Amino acid sequence: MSQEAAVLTAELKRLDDDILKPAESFPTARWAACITFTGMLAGVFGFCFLWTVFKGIGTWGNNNAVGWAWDITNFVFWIGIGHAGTLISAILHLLRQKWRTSIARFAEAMTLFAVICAMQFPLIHTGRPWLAWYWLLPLPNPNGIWVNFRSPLMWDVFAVSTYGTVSAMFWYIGLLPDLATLRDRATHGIRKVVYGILSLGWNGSNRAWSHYEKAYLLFAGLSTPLVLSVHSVVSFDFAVSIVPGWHTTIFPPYFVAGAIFSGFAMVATLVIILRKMFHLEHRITEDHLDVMNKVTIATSMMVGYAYLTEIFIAWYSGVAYERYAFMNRAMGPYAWAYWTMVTCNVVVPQLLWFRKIRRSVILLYPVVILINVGMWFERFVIIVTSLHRRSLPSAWDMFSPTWVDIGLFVGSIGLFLTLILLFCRFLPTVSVSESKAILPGAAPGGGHHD
Amino acid sequence: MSQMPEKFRYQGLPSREVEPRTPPDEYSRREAIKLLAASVALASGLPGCIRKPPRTIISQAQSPEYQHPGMPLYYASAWTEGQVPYGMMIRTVDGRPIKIEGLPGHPLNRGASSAQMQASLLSLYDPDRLRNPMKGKDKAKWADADAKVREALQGGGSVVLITRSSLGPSERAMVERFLRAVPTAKHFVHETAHDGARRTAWKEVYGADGEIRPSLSKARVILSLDADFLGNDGITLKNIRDFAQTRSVEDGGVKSMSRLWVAESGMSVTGSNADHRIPVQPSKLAGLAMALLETLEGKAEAAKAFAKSAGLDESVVGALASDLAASAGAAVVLAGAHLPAAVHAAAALLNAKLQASAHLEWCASPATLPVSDPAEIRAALEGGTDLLILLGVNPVYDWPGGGFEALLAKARTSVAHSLFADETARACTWTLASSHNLESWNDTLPEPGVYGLCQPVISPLWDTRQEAESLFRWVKSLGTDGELESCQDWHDFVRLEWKKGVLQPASDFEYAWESSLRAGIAGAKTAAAFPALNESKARELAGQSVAGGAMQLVIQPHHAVLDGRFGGSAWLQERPDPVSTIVWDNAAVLGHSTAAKLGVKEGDLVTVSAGGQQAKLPVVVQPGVAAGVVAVTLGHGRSLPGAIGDQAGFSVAKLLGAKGSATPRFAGDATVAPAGGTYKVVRLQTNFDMVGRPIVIDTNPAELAKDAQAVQKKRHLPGDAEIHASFDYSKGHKWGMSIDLNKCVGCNACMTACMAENNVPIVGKTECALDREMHWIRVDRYHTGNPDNPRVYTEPMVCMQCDNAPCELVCPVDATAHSEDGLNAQVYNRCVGTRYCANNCPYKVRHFNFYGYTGDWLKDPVQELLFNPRVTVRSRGVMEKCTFCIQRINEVTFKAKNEKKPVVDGAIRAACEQACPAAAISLGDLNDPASLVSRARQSSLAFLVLEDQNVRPNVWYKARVRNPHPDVHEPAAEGQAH
Amino acid sequence: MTSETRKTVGLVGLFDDPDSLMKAAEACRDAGFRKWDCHTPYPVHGLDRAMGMGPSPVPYVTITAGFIGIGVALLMQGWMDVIDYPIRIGGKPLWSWPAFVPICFELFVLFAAGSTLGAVLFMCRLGRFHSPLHDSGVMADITSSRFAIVLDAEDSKFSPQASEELLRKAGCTDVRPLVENTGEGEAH
Amino acid sequence: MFTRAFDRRVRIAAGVLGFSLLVGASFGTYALWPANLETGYAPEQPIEFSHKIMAGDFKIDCLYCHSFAEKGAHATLPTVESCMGCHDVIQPKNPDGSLRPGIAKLLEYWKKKEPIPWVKVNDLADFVYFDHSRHLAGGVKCQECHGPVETMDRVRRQFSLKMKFCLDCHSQPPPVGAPPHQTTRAPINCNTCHR
Repeated sequence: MSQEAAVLTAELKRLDDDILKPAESFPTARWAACITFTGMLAGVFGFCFLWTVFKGIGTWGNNNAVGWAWDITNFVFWIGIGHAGTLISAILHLLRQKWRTSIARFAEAMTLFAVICAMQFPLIHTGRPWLAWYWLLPLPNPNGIWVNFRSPLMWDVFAVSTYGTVSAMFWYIGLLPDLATLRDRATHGIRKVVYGILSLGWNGSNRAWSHYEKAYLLFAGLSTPLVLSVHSVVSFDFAVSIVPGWHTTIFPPYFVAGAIFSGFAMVATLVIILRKMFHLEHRITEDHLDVMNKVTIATSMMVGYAYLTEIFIAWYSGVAYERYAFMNRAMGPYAWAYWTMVTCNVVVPQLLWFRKIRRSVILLYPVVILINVGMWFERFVIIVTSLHRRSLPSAWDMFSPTWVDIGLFVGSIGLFLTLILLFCRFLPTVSVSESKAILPGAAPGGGHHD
Repeated sequence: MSQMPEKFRYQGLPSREVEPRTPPDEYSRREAIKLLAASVALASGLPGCIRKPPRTIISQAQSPEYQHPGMPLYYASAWTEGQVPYGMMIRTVDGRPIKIEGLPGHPLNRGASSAQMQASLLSLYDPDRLRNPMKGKDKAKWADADAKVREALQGGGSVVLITRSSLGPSERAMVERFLRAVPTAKHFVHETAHDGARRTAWKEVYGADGEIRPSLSKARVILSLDADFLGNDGITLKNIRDFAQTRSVEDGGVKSMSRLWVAESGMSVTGSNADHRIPVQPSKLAGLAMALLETLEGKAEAAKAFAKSAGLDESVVGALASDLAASAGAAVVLAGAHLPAAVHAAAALLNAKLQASAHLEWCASPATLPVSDPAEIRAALEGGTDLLILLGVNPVYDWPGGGFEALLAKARTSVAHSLFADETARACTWTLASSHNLESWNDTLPEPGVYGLCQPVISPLWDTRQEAESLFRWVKSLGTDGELESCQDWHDFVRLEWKKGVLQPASDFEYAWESSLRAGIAGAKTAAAFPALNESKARELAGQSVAGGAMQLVIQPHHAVLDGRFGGSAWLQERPDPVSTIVWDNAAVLGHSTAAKLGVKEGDLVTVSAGGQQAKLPVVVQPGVAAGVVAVTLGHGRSLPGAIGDQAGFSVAKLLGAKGSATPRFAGDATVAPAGGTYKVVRLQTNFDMVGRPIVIDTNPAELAKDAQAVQKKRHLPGDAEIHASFDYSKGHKWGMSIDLNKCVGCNACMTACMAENNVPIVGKTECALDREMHWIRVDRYHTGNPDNPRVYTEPMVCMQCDNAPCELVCPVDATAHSEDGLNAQVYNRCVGTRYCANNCPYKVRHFNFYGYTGDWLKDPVQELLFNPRVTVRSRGVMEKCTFCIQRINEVTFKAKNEKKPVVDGAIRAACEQACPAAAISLGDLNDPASLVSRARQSSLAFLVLEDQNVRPNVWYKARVRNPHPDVHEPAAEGQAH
Repeated sequence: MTSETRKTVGLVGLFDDPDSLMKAAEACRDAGFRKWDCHTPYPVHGLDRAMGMGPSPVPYVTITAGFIGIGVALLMQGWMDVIDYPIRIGGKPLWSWPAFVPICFELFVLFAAGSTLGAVLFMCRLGRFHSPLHDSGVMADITSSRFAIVLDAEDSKFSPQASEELLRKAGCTDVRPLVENTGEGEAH
Repeated sequence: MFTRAFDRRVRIAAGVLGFSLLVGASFGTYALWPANLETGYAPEQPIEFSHKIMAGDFKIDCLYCHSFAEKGAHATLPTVESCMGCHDVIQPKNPDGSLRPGIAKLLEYWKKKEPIPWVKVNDLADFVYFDHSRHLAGGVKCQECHGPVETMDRVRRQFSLKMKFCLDCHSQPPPVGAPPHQTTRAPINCNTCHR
């Protein structure tokens, strides 16, 4: 065995050990404590969900003027979070950004869980979720009535369910080789059987790799327009309506940029903890954070540009309703929310121009947390400030949340984190096969490939 | 029609046809259970056995005459609202009354109805009604109560009978017989929201007892001195109709339009409709009137001089004086019932000078009895009485100055006849359960010589008896009144009275009686000449000085619950105040400057004191209230047996005692002081500013004279660009509505009518505070101009049934969609509740059932009888909105189609339209060029609300035309083209 | 476990680096083998060419399914909203094709992605859990760190000695017989 | 571990699972499909009244008893009084001379002046406002919705009476002579039936 080959073999084995260790070892006390806490939060979500089902939407702060509030805010927030995952795994794959490998798997998982969280809100926001399954889908029914395909909500139904399904398939396809590795490393019978079944008998055959690679590329190719479409469709919920402050053509790109922005912030938020918790600092390095933060600052600038454009267009259009809607955002009773949004999404991210902050976990952390906060407020501002003072001034009113609103939001964070923790515990958080492929010497021809 | 109400006895729930509508929620619950059952059944191998639980149809054993299952029967009847006798027409279905309309042939309301009239239906089915006589807290028998009363009456001890003032002719006759049969008995009349002070003043200046009723339909100049004749002073339904007639502007014809001048203390419905409004303290009204009189008498500068000294707008007062001077014979002055005699005397002088008697009717036999002086009642009770009978009065709650309990305790036996176990009923030894107006025989005296007949439309739901029936039985049981022997019951007595009275000329009494039952009205108006004014007496009275300090108190009956008698009515409590839009409460209403001076803001608690009495109230800051005036309303702060209306608001009864009986509802020397603490007062509308949007267009004669198309030029028409063809609605029917803003006075009667017709749920104060009220029609109010004396616009808002309905586009499940006749349908059983439609509705006329409001409200099966069986009762999680009364449209169009006849304009009337006293609303076919609504659309005054949104609404508004005096410099009219 | 239940089904040659694998693969390709394969822990760039494989046909499946998705979406929306129950919505024409675009796109992606997954599962012959690689004890190496060439005994060019010789000549130092457990009993 | 036998087992398990899900779902859908759930419902009635005898053999017109069908929304059941209109005179007896049980029960109800609690067979949800008079005036035969009642000894629900059932008829092409703007046989507007 050549020296080079020996190094490669050792590296490959070490990589397996590193990445798969959390999935193979007994849960740590820290993990157990974390999941207990997040599980309780998820329980809060479940409780508030049931409370709403049994009592009604009246338990929320929504009213006749503000028909949507935290419910749809949370929906858009979570859908937005999900988008970074697809972006990292799909778009960066198409762009052959190798650094994505370290975070792609995790980001994809995050997408899936964020979509799961997001889907809860349209479901519960009617107060009668049991109606959704057979009325919101165009299924044959004894009433002979179908659905309204002109409604952006119907587009949402298709977009979000397609997004969830495709993300899950993409994620699973990516997992296959790693599941096979887990299977072959498993010592315990049950683990071997479970991972064996999940890996579907993957054996590393190059004929399979050939199809697999092509399919992966196709998935990336499909997911890229999909991710753009999903947030565009979500933005149509607003843009297609005639509510001043919603009815704007810049919403699709603005929402997509915002989604990527918030998603990257969320990836950073979680990855910083994850790499520490599971000792993956040398797999997910400062270099990765650095690159991600560059994307973050770029999208922050886009979002800031969108804010300015909105205001400019509102003024330039000469439409009194639009002008008022934006004046009201910045100077009305919810101005605090607007300025929180601007500060968190445009001002704070400017810190990321500094390389030191981009690469320092400690300095970076508050920034990404504030971005998460800001992006939640962005949706709140768009939804609530537009609705509370609509076209007819006699019907203006205010919104304030109730404990159920708060419980559902905080609880959904718990649900999300619980799913993340379970994922970290049972599945490889970094793609093993992809990481192997980019090891030095892993490519034929002495590692000198394109 | 029949005099045998037994035939129409409510017979349980005899068939599916009369089964109250189960809320659709039942179904979802049922579906859920079904699914649950399904899983069990699948497991146990019994699929196919899952059905809805069986329901039965119970046909009747015998069919009642006239009654077709599920089809309405109408009965004419009568009802006295506070002080005013109106006629009503009651729709019953399968033996239960489900809707009240105004009686079309009635001289006073002519088919229009008030909120109170509508809401009286709710109290019929009120689960908190007294259901049987009570002795103390125990259930008692009528026989025992009657025996007890007879014993006391025969005992020869002192007997005091206190009744309300609105007794009908037969009831008055019965009281007289009672007094004859019981020589020791004394009769008193107790009311708080009465016009006693005014009637006394009239008696003095005209030398005759009677009342003056405005008859405004031909008046050109109307001056109101704090008289809310469009709100709650007098026969408002008639006044509104007459006034609306004077405001009717058909294209360009503004010459005959009246001009309304209002000098008032608070901000009233009348003030909201004024062409010029002079905020003034009540104490200055007599002076103002006298100054105007002096001007008319030739002292040209008197009015302006007075205005200057009183701090009023000189130009407005000067213009008023010249307007009056120029309009002799066409002008009329009205003064508020609460004002001191000086104002009434001055008004009488002005009217005499203006030759206003053409616009005033002298009514020699008023509909109500004169009110007793509380001091006299106190004197009669203070020594202790053997028997105290209280018929339909509630002095424990509303005794001026309070403290009736002590007087009541002095009576050996006290008997209260009441619909509810109210404050007084609970304090009496015997409480007798009254029957509802809809379960009673009675008559009224709407006009001299004209009698209204009230008949029961349902047998008493509970073991109750109407008050007059009790009085009849007690008198009859004494055996001293021979004539009563021929009468079995009160019904026979009413017949007897009519036989002797109004129907006496009829040859065939039975026929005449049946006809009267059918018409609800009998007799002919006997006109009386307007009595001559005793000028010297009037001048003497008018010269009396009215004490007036820095803070003056005005107490008015509440717009909805009046003096408190409707306090338990949820429909009325949730009906917003027509000026401030407050619900479920009353308040100390202050103007901006007064509130600023006192350092209080809306919601702060203040103590209002006058004459040693005080009451604690929250502040409401209302633009337009005169500086130095605090306006409060009666009727709140009650202690009621049910949850609804109990402890809502604050009682001001104590303040009524402040000034004795002369002017109990006005005090010139009040004080208002912050009391510390706050209280949540809920307004349904919180913003009154139009922020420059095309919501209301107004104009004035001058503008129209310059350009007849002035309104059309102010419209914000959307651009013509259409990227696709619209549906063709030009064939068949196309329903539309017109609302004439120039006629609408903003009385809110339509809101209650709509609730009654469409099973609209009430939500309660807490939910109102969260902006979750459910009114399908609301009356928006906007203020422009000076916040201390704003111009007010009222604008009824219903679903606009837009051709390009934005709500429809966004509903994912097609729960709201357009019909071929241009209606925006809302299908409750399809609605999943995304609320997207409401978000997208520019008019915010969609309302979401955040809770199961109707279900939560139901406590007793009897309440279900209230529901209109033609309209689905909505459940939780469902969006609802105005449907243009689709049930009424379908009823008429189906019938027309069955009979292959065309639909006539006017055959379909929406509930709001039918109630509207101003006839401002019209529902009709836009494809019928002759229909009212088509003509309204073609009018040069027609516009659409938020027209620039291009949603193509089908509710055509006619612009508000103000008629300012040319001498007064007016700010520009609203809605200038931008 | 008896030897009767073990059957030699081919040869497996193991390598420690992709370059050697590549060379061996080229040799096998040139030797005209048909039933053979390489097994690697990660996709090795250029191996397809080395093995003489054509491009994967998966994209054709994807694009076909995608267009079927668009067709289904259009037919579904058109039939439901225009033909079966034409409901007037918001003054928009019944055939509001611009409003139907988002769902067409979504169904394009859904159908394309679903069929791609299906095609991968089918073409990669996934869902077969047994493998002689397990029985030969080399699977763990392959999914972890080593590279393998497997020559199937059923190939016409296969002969145990000559093929082993071919692999060794191509640089393989670790050539083993590929065995398969044929017994009903559970191995290990 | 991963032998051919393992494969077989996994495949059998997956097959069984998939098959039972498929069968369960189709069976459940069929059984719970409201149209299937509703039709064929023929509950026992308080009196064994036979439409076959009345409407079939004696050819009594439906409207003779369900007299409001032409006039109003509800077809209504006859009152006991109207049953007695005939059965006061016509009182068929058993061979042993006793009254037939149905007649005996009817007389009992009449004696007590009590209504008969018929069990509803053709039932609509409360949010559906069906108008009999409109359909009769439009030339719809009773049997089109109620089935051949004249052949039924005990009334059976023939059709689902679900919205699809209504639409199948309403959305047919308009009859000859209908106004040109009428696009269907009867309106398919939501608010024709829901309000």
